[in-house]
Amino acid sequence: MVDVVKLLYDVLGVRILRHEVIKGGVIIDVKPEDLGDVVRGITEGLGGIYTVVVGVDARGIDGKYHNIYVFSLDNLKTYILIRVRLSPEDPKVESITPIVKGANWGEREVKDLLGINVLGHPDPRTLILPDDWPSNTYPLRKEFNYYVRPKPSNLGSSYVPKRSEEVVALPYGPYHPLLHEPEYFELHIKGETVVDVEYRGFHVHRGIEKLGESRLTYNQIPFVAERICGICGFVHSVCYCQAVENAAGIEVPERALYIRSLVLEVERIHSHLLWLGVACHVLGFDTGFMHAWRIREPVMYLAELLTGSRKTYGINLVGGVRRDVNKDSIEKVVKILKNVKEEYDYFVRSLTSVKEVIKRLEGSGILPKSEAISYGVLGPVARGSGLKRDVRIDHPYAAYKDVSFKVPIYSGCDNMSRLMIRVEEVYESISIIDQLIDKLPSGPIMSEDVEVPEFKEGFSGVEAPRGEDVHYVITGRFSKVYRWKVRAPSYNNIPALKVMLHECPLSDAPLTIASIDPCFSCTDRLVVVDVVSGKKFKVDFRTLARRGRL
Amino acid sequence: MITSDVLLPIYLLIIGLIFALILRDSKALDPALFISSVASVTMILLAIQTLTSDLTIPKITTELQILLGTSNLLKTFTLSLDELSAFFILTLGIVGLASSIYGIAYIKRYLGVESLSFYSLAYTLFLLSMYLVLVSNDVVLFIISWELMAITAFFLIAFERTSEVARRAALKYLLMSYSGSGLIIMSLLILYLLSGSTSFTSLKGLNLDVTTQYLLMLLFTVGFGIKAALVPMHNWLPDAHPEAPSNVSALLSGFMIKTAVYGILRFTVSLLRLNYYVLGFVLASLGIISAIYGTSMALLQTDSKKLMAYHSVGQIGYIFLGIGGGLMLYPNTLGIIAVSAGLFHVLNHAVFKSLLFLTAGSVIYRVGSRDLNILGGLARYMPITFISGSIASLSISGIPPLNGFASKWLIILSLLLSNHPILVIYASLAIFVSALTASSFVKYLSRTYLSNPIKSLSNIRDVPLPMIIAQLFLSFLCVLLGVFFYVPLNLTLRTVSNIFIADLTSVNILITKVFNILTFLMLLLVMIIISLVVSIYTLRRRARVVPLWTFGTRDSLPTKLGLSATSYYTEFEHTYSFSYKFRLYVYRFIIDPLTSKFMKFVRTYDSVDTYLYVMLVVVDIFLTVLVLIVLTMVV
Amino acid sequence: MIGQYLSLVIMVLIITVLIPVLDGIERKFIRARIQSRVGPPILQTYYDLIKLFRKELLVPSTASKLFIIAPMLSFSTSVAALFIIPYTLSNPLSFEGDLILFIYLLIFSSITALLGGLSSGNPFAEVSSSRELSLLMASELLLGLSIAVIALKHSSLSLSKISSTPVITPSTVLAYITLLYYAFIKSARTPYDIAEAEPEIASGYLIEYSGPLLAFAILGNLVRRYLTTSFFVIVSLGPLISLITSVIPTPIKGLTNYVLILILSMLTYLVLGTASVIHGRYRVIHALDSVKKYTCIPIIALTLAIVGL
Amino acid sequence: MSRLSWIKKALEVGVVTRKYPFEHVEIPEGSRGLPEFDSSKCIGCSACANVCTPDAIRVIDDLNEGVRRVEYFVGRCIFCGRCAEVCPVSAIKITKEFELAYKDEVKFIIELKLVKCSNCGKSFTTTRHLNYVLGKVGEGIPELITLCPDCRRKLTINSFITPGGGIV
Repeated sequence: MVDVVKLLYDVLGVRILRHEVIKGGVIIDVKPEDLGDVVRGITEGLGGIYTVVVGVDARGIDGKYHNIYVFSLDNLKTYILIRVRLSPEDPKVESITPIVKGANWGEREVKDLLGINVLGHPDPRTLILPDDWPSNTYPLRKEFNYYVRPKPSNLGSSYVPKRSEEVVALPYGPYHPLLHEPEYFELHIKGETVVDVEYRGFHVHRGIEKLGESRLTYNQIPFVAERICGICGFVHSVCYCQAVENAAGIEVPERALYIRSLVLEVERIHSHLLWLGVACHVLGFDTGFMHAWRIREPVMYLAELLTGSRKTYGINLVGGVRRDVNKDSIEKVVKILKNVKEEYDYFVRSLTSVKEVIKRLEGSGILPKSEAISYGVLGPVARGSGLKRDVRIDHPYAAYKDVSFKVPIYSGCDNMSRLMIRVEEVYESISIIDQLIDKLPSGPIMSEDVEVPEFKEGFSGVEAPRGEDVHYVITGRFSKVYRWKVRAPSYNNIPALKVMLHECPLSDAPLTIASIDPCFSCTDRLVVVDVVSGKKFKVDFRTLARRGRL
Repeated sequence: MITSDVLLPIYLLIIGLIFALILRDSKALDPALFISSVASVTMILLAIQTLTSDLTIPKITTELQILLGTSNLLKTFTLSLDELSAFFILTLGIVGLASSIYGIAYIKRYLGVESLSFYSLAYTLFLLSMYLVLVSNDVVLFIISWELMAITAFFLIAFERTSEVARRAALKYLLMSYSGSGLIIMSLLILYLLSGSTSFTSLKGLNLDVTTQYLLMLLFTVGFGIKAALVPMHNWLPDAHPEAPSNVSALLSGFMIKTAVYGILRFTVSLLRLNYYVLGFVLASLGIISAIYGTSMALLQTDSKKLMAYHSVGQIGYIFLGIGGGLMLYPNTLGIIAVSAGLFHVLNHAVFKSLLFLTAGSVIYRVGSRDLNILGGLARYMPITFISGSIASLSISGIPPLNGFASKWLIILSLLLSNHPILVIYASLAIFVSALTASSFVKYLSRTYLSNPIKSLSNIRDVPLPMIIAQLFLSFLCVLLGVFFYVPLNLTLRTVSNIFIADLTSVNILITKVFNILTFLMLLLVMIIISLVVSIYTLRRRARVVPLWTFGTRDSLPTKLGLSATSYYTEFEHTYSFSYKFRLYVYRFIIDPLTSKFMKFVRTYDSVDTYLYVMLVVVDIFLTVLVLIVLTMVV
Repeated sequence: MIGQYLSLVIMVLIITVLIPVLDGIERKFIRARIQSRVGPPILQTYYDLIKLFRKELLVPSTASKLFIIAPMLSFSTSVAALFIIPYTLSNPLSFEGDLILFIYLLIFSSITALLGGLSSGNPFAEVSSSRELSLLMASELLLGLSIAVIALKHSSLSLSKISSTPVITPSTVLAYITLLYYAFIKSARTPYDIAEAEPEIASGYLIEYSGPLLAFAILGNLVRRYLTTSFFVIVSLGPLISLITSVIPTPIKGLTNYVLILILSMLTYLVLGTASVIHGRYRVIHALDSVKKYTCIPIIALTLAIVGL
Repeated sequence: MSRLSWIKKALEVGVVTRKYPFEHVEIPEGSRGLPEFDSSKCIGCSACANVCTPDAIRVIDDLNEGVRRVEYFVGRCIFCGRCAEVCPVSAIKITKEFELAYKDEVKFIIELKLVKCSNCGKSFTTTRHLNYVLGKVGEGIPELITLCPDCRRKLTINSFITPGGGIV
């Protein structure tokens, strides 16, 4: 860690007011006016890649608003958290979007939810709040109660879609057979070619962060966190628990770590199989769809065997896991996985025989490497554009330091390479599971003391099937978190669709959208009111069922 | 009595002319157009009378005295009316009637902008000249009326003097048609020199040596080919026809270009009996080329009238395919059928194409635009126009039981059965062409009447009564000629038999065979009517109107929604680009060299007002006529 | 005479009733089986249709009357096309050139369906109709050429004549293959269902349809699908059947022909279904490319036919 | 491999989907379903209610009837099984029952008698809980047991104060 700090001082020098080393990262305080230079220094000087912007209403701590810009130094295996403290009267800060495109959404989100003005933002439209949300009402400020439902007002900030006159538009969504969750893509087409795309998301807001900050206790949040996403829920609970553990410096027993990785990999397998099925369906190849899901079914059984539930496993608590694995379940796991591997192998090989599918995958939805870096895309999308990014390697967590596996990288930048990466990752996950099972240590699965001191910061990343999932936690009083920030992978990947869909034939637009394996409910986890109807949106316990129907 | 029959339309039209001359601006329009519609009716009656009277009656001929030049030299021309001209007169009558009635209301939109009396003058003259072309039995009269037709057409195309596009197009047309008529005149002069008389009857049975035959064939084919806008002599048409007032473009596309067909049949086939096989081959090849080319070009158009104009090229191609194919198989019965099918297609094309132009005109009349990119959704505001437009579109796409199908079916059938490899290939391509036609007209219908309008349509209602009458009249004919197609077919067969002096006994076998398709068409018609009635009277009861499914977007969808007309069939164009490459070559090697000269003219005269062109034209025609007179005097 | 017409009507009725069942069979025993599902009951298509007929009928505010008329029109015209097919290798309605009429009726029926969809004013309908028609144009070229071959070889264009006079030469065989391929294209199954492509353009021109109208549209599609299939069967396998049944005495000959042709058509239908299940959907451009590529088959056939093979 | 490999596979695998409601589906051992409440064991300590994330378990004191109700509403339950973990008397068992669609809201309601404070008469906890605590502490100070926490605190404080007002 120390060398990182030194490096930072070499690059940024006096701009750093103070620094604080936390587990897995470094927090540096800078003046708001220096922000631009600091960010430039970190992206250009240290090759940091944008991760997330966190806005904190820290008036309860030091009477100010905080904006925390997180960058990931993959090569140094650490995160840099740049903190600027803003005056509580009118919080405002220069936009960094001109420097890193990826920050576009993050800054707009902060603007929407905390009322922190972002000056010089290229696209300062409303991102998250509904069109009829009353102005000067900021849900994530502490004075805003989680159960308040403000009256819709048309005076509020309204979302103005950008449309050029000569272009012809096709609406994709909010309710479209392709999208299994409400999102609005507006494809601007010329002939059968997409020339531009307008995105309007955040229809599925559930106010989970606010809920976590206001109502739930430390050990209740994992169960809610798991319901952020219908497919990779476990990722979120692990990530949350790790963040809290990092903040409180809790030592999690080895066995618990192993079990976490084990389940994580199981989840990855079923998620990728699900995606393969969806991809086949989008390409009109329903046979492949059905067979992919046929192969997926034993994996689901396996998850239920290990955790007691097909989805939303609910075995995570701060400080460890609740449920141990026993001998015969381990044997079952090995047996089932062997079978799955054979089936899967056959599936992949016979999928290559379906020429038209392959033809459509190749060369569509191009995302060049440079754009990938600047948008800070994650997971298979990044790896498909030749970026070597994998949290399991870059910021090792759980038990991944003990297992050896290769991260598939393709530089085709198209849908084909994204598909191939997922295909290969399934093999990798299977081998990882085998290794974990061999090395599985004995011992407790829950650490004894789970005391959580107040106002400590924890940051943690987990490699979800869709990419890096990030949670940031400030611990609070009365065994409640002060601030809990979730950033799902799709949050960084969806903006990159603008690039991918450009000049892409209309027939492949759905595939391209699907190729980032978007998880909209992850992305939209935030606010209280549903954009479309302006009505309350119930927390959906049956996300899997919804996705399962497809 | 008979004499006056032939002359009756002429007298009527002359009266119309007088009206147009004496009456002022808008007052001239109604009487002139009314009289010309009456004249058209008389034409129809006359033609039917001729076609139905049995063959033994000799051809109606009459003498027309015209005072020419100085009072002392007097020239008598003979008019004649045989089945061939009668058939074309029938067509002319139908189109003329429709467009005259339509014009009564339509031309009012130019009130105060252009001189309506001038219009009525030109229009009546145009009708008259076309009629004269058909009935003249004399080389000189033929040429005079031919030139008259050309000029009046020019005036009508350039009617919107203010629009430069129109002027350019008109000039282009004029220059091209002059180069065409120049060739025709040349060949007629040759004939005249050979026969020594200007009367057609003297040309009959003129025995020519081979070289002369081929020379004449070439001259006539190119000369009339330009008038008929056969590829590659076509490129004046897509510019000129859209520019004229819609009812005039109906007359132009509906009839004027078919005078070329008449000319070819009259001179090369009926009178001179040139080498049928070679002629047929040339015509059929030109025909199929124009069919494919014109239609595939029409596929890309985003201007409704231009689209139709290109289709005129395509459909003329169909006609020539039929006639040429027939000539190739001449002694064979199928040949007779093919030619008569071609003739039949002349009639049908006249009907549905003029109907199409009229509907396009109605859209212009109400919305004021013919750009398919901004039109749309008119079906709910202009139902009758929509119905007639869709009938015409389906008919031109050869959809049973409409008239377009009958003639296409006969052409394709007779060519396919003729075991002649070339013709079989042509026919199979013709099937392909009709698919293209269908697609391009679905585009026209959807972008004009059905899909989302780009402009907001407010207080648009259907067109005034005269226009509606004209449209309904033609759409009714579309159905009638389609279902009972053997009636007009008999007429054409008879005409053809008269051309070829062929006996119809063998042909009658087909007529007997036709019985079944009639029953089937009846069945089809009944089913269609039943489904229409059922869906309108039972289903509509239950219908509940809901907003368009906009995928759950809260704000109504963006204004420009859907596919612009430009982006229809882009994939097809991309994949089947060879037919478009062909266009490229044609332009590079044939058309551009030709047109460049005309365009030079245009550019030089562009600065000057239209009247300068007119002066040029008038001088030109005087010269031609003078030459002819002198020649006739000399001999 | 009357008897003949009556029997024709009866035969057509039987087939019209059987077509949804045929679809059900395909769904149950081909699709579901290959996707290792239990699958719906055989009569599922009927259940769907009945349900649709019961449902209320929604019409978008932007639609014109054509929206309501079109589905039934396209259905009835496709049924009318059913009357042309010589089920017993002879047809009281048959006449010289009914083959051409048949083709134009197919075009009519599909175009009417498209126009209906278009009149809803939904942008996706436009996209899909543009796709469908591009495919139609491409496939008509294919068809026209193969018909030219048949015309040359049989020197007749009446389906009943063609189907009762066997001509087996290389060129005709190639033409028959082309017709099978044509049937595959026109059946609007994957990979050629680009016009309905559910995930891409939300079932295209059917998007605004619901209730009885949707039922009619679906029926029309099914009938067209069957028509193209049986067209192939009649033209290519008909002669063989006539060879086989030439020995059978006249009274039951017609019946056997009918049954044989029915069975063969159904088998072909199911074979095409199987072929579609193991295909993905083409991109529009790919679909057109493939059709263009296979156009060489009828071209070769035509050259052969002209040479006299 | 050719396309036919799909058909081959399908034939060899056979039908894998099930006619579920009519067929029994085997779910693995230890998967978490409906929690079962043993009202005979429950002492109403409301530990389960505290850990319950979605508020599926609620504890309500009905003072005028003098009972404490432990309500469980399956509609909110996420089947995490925390309640079973924290229950001191293991009155809650997690079953494998997962077919939970009923017409009416399924509620388990356990009614437990509340004890009144022998001093102020305020009811503060259930009898069973009291007995449970007794069992734990064994020979404690029985007279304090029947007092509510407030009275107990008062009593304790008073016990330090001498009648004279001075502190012991």
